[in-house]
Amino acid sequence: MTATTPHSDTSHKRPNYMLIWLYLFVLTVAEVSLAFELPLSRNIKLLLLLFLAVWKALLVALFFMHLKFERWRLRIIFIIPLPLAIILVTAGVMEKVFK
Amino acid sequence: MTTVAHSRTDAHAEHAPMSFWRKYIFSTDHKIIGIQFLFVSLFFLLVGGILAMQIRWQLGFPNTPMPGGKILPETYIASNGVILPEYYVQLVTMHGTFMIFFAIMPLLVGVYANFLIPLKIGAHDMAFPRINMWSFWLALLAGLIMLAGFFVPNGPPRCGWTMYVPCSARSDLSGVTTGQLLWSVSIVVLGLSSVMGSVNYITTVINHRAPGMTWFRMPLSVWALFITAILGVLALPVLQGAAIMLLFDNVLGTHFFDPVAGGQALLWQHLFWFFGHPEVYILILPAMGMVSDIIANGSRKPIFGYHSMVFAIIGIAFLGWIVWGHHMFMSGMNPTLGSTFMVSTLLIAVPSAVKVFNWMGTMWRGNLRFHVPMLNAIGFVSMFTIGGLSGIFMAATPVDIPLHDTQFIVAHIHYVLFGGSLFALFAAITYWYPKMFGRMMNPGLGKIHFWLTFVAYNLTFFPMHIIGMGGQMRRIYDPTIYDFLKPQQPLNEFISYAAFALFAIQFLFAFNFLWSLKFGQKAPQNPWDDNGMEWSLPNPAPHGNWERTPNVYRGPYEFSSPEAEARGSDFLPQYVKLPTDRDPAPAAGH
Amino acid sequence: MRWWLPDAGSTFAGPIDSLFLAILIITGIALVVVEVGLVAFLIRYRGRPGRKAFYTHGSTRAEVIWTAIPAVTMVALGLISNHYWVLIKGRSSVPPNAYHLGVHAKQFEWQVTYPGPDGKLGTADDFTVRNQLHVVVNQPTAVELTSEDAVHSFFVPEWRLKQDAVPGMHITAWFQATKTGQFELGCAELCGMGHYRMRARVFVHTPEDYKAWLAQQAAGGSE
Amino acid sequence: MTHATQTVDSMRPPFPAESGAGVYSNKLGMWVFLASDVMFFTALIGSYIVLRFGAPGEWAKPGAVLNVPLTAFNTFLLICSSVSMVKAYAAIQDGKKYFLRPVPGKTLRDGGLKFWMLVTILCGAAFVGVQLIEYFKLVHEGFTPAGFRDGSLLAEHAAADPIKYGLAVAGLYGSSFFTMTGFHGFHVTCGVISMTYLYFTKVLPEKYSPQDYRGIEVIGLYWHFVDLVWIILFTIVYLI
Ligand code: HEA
Ligand code: HEA
Ligand code: CUA
Ligand SMILES: [Cu+2]
Repeated sequence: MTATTPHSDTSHKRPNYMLIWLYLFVLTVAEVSLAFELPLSRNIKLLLLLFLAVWKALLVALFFMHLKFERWRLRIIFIIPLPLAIILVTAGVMEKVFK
Repeated sequence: MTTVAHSRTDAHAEHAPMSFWRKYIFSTDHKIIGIQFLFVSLFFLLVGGILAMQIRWQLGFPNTPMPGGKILPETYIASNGVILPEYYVQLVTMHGTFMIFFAIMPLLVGVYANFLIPLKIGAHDMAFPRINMWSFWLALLAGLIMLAGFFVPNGPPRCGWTMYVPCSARSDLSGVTTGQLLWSVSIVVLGLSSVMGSVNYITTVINHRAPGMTWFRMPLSVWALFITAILGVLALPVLQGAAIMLLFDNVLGTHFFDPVAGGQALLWQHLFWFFGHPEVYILILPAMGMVSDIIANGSRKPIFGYHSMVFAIIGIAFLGWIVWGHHMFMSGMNPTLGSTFMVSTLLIAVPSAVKVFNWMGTMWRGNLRFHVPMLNAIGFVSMFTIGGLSGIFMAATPVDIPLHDTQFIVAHIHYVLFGGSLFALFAAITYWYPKMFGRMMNPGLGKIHFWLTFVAYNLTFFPMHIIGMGGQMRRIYDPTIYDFLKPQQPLNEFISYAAFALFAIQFLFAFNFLWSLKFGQKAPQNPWDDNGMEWSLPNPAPHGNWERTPNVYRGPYEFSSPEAEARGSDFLPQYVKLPTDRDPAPAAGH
Repeated sequence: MRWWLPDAGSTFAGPIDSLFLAILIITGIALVVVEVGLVAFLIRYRGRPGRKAFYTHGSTRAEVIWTAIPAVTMVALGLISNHYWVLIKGRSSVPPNAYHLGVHAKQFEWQVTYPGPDGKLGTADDFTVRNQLHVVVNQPTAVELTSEDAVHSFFVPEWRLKQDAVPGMHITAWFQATKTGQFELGCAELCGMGHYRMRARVFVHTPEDYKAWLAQQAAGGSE
Repeated sequence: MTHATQTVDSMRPPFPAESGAGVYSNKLGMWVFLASDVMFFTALIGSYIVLRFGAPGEWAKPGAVLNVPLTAFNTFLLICSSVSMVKAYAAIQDGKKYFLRPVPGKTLRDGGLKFWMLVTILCGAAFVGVQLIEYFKLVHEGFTPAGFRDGSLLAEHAAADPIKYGLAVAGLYGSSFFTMTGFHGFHVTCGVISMTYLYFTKVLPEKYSPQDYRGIEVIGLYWHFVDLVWIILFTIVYLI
């Protein structure tokens, strides 16, 4: 097989970056108005906000950092710390959340 | 996997002569950087040892003037020469800090990851030589900042190397101001240095293996150093973050760890140990890897169960992330969490058992050569086992109740860190000394040093188990104020004598090390009849290592194989091309 | 000079000491296997002229054995330990009939608050004594641990009891003393330069003696 | 001694095809560093989460203390700089080294590497500037890393409406707010400085080409990561 050069990721169709930007913009507006304007219960707001934040973060990671077009060997590097972060935070909040 | 490394072959072959400064001081050669790390961290080992001697003086002979103590300033020592309680706690704190962060960690990772990884995988240098140089200079800077703690008003911090809050977050509780800040800053700088180093090691191992050096042809030392680098990259930033919060609590008046304002004392412990336990595996995995290489060499046999050794390293590293709570069983942490941490901790015995028994399997039916590295490696196996087994006591939560924060823990620490890491280092230093300096260390002196150390070390640290069972707490200035500890004082005194002897014996090693630099016997090209790639080079190896990227033809442990016998020797280096060998595919295959 | 854990002084000592012994035996076996094996190998397989090493890359069967045995042992040990752990430290392990004392740790002293004649903490007849812990033998006792400043640790070796006192937290630790007499309470967590002298006397009384002491305290006016 | 080495130089591909992960070293190294940076922010953000869960009182209501519209604008700036960064990356892939170039039949001109990098740097610098303004205003109003400053405007408001301003946990609020956003700002600053350096040493002299634009890709990864962290921070610090 041929060796990889940065070229190889131009072999996929380049995503429409401006469209992603529009997404990010709209989602940010949605977040702010969700937080301030919508009369929802706090927990639902919290979940929705987190969902939107993760969505935005994924857009950046997948398209701007072109993780969507990388091989798993590279993706895994970025993924490994995430469970560790979750473990740490879970243990930290155990005290208060689960008696 | 068919991944075959293709190494970068930038203009490495031709190197113009360089000025002394570029060559030895601001060098980007991984070997020189390794040697720089070696000298600096041996210096800090000496500092840690000197602090330990003062600890032992105080524990063995409380309220007795310390010989030579009068030269210390009066913030440390009473006018009659007796160590002050403040100073004792500072001694313990800085002993732990220096030994862990500035002696053993740089010795194992700074020295040997730097020195061995490129040599053993057939690379010309690290992936990022300049960053590598920075990593060294930052480590040195961090060490000097830490050392400066002794020279500021009130001296270094007084809250143990674990720096528990709120003691460390409030100067009115610890009585220390500047020293505490220096500790935090130093740790942040050190973390930066470690991350830079580890990024380098990881990238180098992944990208710069010579053709034919497949993943499962890598020596276990490289595997261990690689996994260690992963631990470093993920663990040290957490400590950095925690140290920064501690620093801010001290200087900006933040309240992370201030219970009055809603901060949490346990938060620090979680963060510290979330880093801390992976850290202790950073301190043992490279030792295990290098010992594996040396034991295979000394036994003239392939390592027993190479693949399971690799998976054991990975297993230990993985489990290492989910056990940190075993340092916090008594901390008031949720007991259910304690149960979880107990089980995961106990499970670490399983990959460790694989390692220990596979080392024994390697020696089984071998043809043992007792050269100095081999002796120290065997010392490592036998002593690490004791340290690991004492860990089982503390891992069982109910048994940890009487043992936590007693000298039993101190015994455990030293069995794994001195008996483990430091013996492995004695082995590694002797083993790769010819590669570093082109000369051999004196084997006679080395053997004497090994045996004396082995005896004195056990006499020093084994009795600590017993006084720990008797209930003697850690970090106490004067055990004799407790009635129940008074009967143990003779044993404390005995330990101190043994410790003084142990310290004195280390000068044999220091002498051997320094003397051999100039007067050691000139090393033959492959002094230990080893298989590693590094021995295809002259001693010491030139900048850039190989003129042309070498090829790798087989695994690292082909001792006593039929092919080797056919050549009339009992080893078959990785770089030797037999008529039956095909050249590996040069470019990367994915 | 003792070569073992201190004399048992509470109901916890039984299970903890047996567990300690059990682990000592397990690890002792492992230790003997390893160390004796090592020495034997060193002698038997020492290099001699003409000796040849046996070329092998390992044995899956052997490795499975020495992976499985420790795994099973450790899981069993974990289950047994957890049983006692929950009994000793579990959040719901404090017996309902426990006698509650308040212990407030402070650089570098222990302030013990007694419930006074009414037997209840937090009432007007409570009184506080510095560095003296008086308890009743065979009576489940719970100490409500708090801390003023740093992290301290409540440690009575004979009772096999240790529990950190953490500022900002309220932790309950319980025990049942089985032996009357005088003991010592030490601080086991580094809490500053005076950590070593953060020591209190422990008196385990018979119920009658305790009543007498209480009465005497009440008469002498609470501190 | 047989060295048994063989040169492979003749077969070396023209551009940094390094083996292993199948990516060149600088990029791999940057990814590993980013993983480590994730752990750094885990320590800070994780502490914030743990402290907030365990807080002895209610956190301040969103927008009570912090100026959300200003920060929303800042978020917008950072998103813009992220997209301009990726446009710069696309531009150099296509060999557009220039600043701006007219496109026949269109009024908008086509941006090249120099243009998009400049936009990125300016947006990044503006972000830092706005953040500094935010900090100064907050400190002026009385919100500091230690909580509400005594006698300040915010302290008065908080005394009047302790729930809205989260008076009970103001100390924690200040601590975690300034530490998290401060270290994020520090990351942005580092990014701006290195991009400016690259701009003058590599971009303007047209050192990058469609054959080798490693520097742009690697700094881009860093930059997008910083943006990603901000997305998380903006949500959990300002909006929740
Ligand atoms: C190199 C460093 C190193 C290593 C490798 C280890 C390894 C282990 N450690 Fe240790 N530990 C420290 C360094 C290290 N530790 C330090 C510095 C502290 C103190 C920190 C402080 O507070 O200052 C500490 C503290 C510490 C504690 C906290 C005690 C307390 O404060 O109350 C505990 C508790 O569980 C523990 C457990 C273990 C275990 C289970 C292992 C296991 O990994 C060991 C596994 C190995 C074996 C078990 C031996 C080999 C196996 C066999 C021969 C097979 C047969 C065995 C069985 C069937 C059991 N350690
Ligand atoms: C790798 C780690 C390491 C090493 C090697 C040592 C080595 C020693 N330690 Fe240390 N120790 C710790 C890590 C280590 N320690 C830690 C982490 C703690 C906990 C700290 C805390 O509680 O916060 C601790 C705590 C600790 C205590 C407990 C204090 C207390 O709780 O009150 C004691 C008490 O005896 C002690 C003693 C010793 C002794 C006598 C040595 C001797 O082995 C020292 C022998 C001397 C040397 C090893 C130096 C030799 C070097 C040279 C001669 C230089 C060579 C130079 C060239 C070749 C150029 N240590
Ligand atoms: Cu209180 Cu140590
Ligand atoms: Cu641990």
